[in-house]
Amino acid sequence: MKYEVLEKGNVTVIKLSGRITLGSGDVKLRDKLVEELEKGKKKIVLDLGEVSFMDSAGLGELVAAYTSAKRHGAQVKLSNLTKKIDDLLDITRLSSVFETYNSTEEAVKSF
Amino acid sequence: MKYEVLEKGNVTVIKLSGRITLGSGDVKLRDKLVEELEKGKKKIVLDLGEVSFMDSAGLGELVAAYTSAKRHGAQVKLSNLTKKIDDLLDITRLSSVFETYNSTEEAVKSF
Amino acid sequence: MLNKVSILFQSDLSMTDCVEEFFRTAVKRWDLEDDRIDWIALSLREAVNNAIIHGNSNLFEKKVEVVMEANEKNIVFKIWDEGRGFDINSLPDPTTEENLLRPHGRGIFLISKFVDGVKFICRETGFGIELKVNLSK
Amino acid sequence: MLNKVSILFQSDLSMTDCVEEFFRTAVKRWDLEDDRIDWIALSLREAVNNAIIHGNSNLFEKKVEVVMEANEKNIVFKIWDEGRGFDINSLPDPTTEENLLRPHGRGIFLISKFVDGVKFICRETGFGIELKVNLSK
Ligand SMILES: Nc1ncnc2c1ncn2[C@@H]1O[C@H](COP(=O)(O)OP(=O)(O)O)[C@@H](O)[C@H]1O
Ligand SMILES: Nc1ncnc2c1ncn2[C@@H]1O[C@H](COP(=O)(O)OP(=O)(O)O)[C@@H](O)[C@H]1O
Repeated sequence: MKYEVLEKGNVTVIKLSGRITLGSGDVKLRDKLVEELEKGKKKIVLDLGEVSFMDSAGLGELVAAYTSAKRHGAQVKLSNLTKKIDDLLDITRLSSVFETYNSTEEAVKSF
Repeated sequence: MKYEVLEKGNVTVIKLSGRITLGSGDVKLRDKLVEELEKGKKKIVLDLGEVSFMDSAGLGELVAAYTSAKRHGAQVKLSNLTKKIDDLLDITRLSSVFETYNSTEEAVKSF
Repeated sequence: MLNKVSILFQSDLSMTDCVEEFFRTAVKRWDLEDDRIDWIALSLREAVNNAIIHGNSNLFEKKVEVVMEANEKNIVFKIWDEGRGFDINSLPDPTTEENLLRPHGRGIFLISKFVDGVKFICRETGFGIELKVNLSK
Repeated sequence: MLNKVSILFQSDLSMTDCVEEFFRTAVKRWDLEDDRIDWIALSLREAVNNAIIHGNSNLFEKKVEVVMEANEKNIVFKIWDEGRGFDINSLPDPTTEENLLRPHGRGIFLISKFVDGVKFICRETGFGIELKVNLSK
């Protein structure tokens, strides 16, 4: 997994790319998010457009991101889901947990 | 391995790409060449610029290409060798068998 | 034709990537859709990770064996660990309201959605999960 | 850390790609140069292809076992087949004038150029070639 952090006004966009899996030794989404939360960021968009593959540990990271944000009084939204990630969220019913947007722009505006 | 055949005047350029190995089930360089020889082509350049990997079977295909051509009164030259393929030809002394050119253009002109 | 392959390795999570790439290369001989390959690869990963983490308690010395067997109809994976297995019927459903926000517990659920048959097998030396993939559909 | 992996398969040349991809994924943990990885992968391929073709006479039922073992200093590959081996000293040198135009006979030569040690081992059930790669250079 790689990531890039962009500030769009008062919204923090974390652009993720690559594989989010256990075993590659780099499921660090949670840590990256906590870093932003501890800087006081409250509005966060995870752009998943470039995420090619995700396993149950990756889904666990998304859920942990969601709950960590909540604990900090912040909110995490998702954008740019590929069909594959969208399917995974549907199957696991995580689509009922997350607000998802077709584009990062829409997600940013939605706050 | 993939290939593309281009005619440059009376020179036939066979542009190879990908891996030329045994086991991938596609070491068919020899067959492709024989096809051109049987059409009566006498001047052939194998452009190896896009060949990413070659094993001993691949080298064997190059040699077979050379000898088949000779048998048909034709000539095979090589162009565009990457450092890796160049090293392989050096180590196996096949560099003393083949005329090689930095560019396909030069190889075409050399006939 | 792939008939039977066995890969035996120690409990090291980085082996999961290696097994996945082996499978992805082997699977090229069949004309499966890219998406389907991804879901099978995901299932295989989940089973291997479980074998390492739960079956072998992350103890490096303990071994995992992945067996892939194929005929015209099916690919069958067996993933063996050195543990005692678990009671499948007691697994919580990860899609219910109370479990939805748990970071774990989706592996077996995903496997059951993505492959065409799942079996659990106990043998003297350990526990195995069998995943069956139908090639004709 | 990779310690010991064993991959057992039938004599099918398409397995060579699978073993190569397994190795390429496993090798990521070490900081080897891309070129070096290619040369090691090539050596491994040559040994596996030889085991299938020469050792097992392309008989699908006969098995090949690839063992990869690593410590801080070396990666050691052992490639076992079910054959009787061969006399290394009688191998013709592929770089001499009279052999230069032969389409075969460069595999062992390339292996010997690209890995840091080669050994041949006979055991009751077959023949093995051992390739040693030095990690510290
Ligand atoms: N190979 C195994 N050996 C022992 N227990 C296992 C094994 N695989 C799964 N389990 C048990 O089943 C539970 C659910 O597994 P899974 O759905 O993959 O979720 P997770 O691994 O995230 O907990 C695990 O927490 C574990 O208790
Ligand atoms: N595993 C093996 N078992 C038996 N003979 C082998 C084995 N590997 C190599 N050989 C012998 O050594 C020769 C040279 O092998 P190699 O250099 O790889 O070239 P090639 O495979 O192209 O003939 C082979 O032709 C074969 O006679």
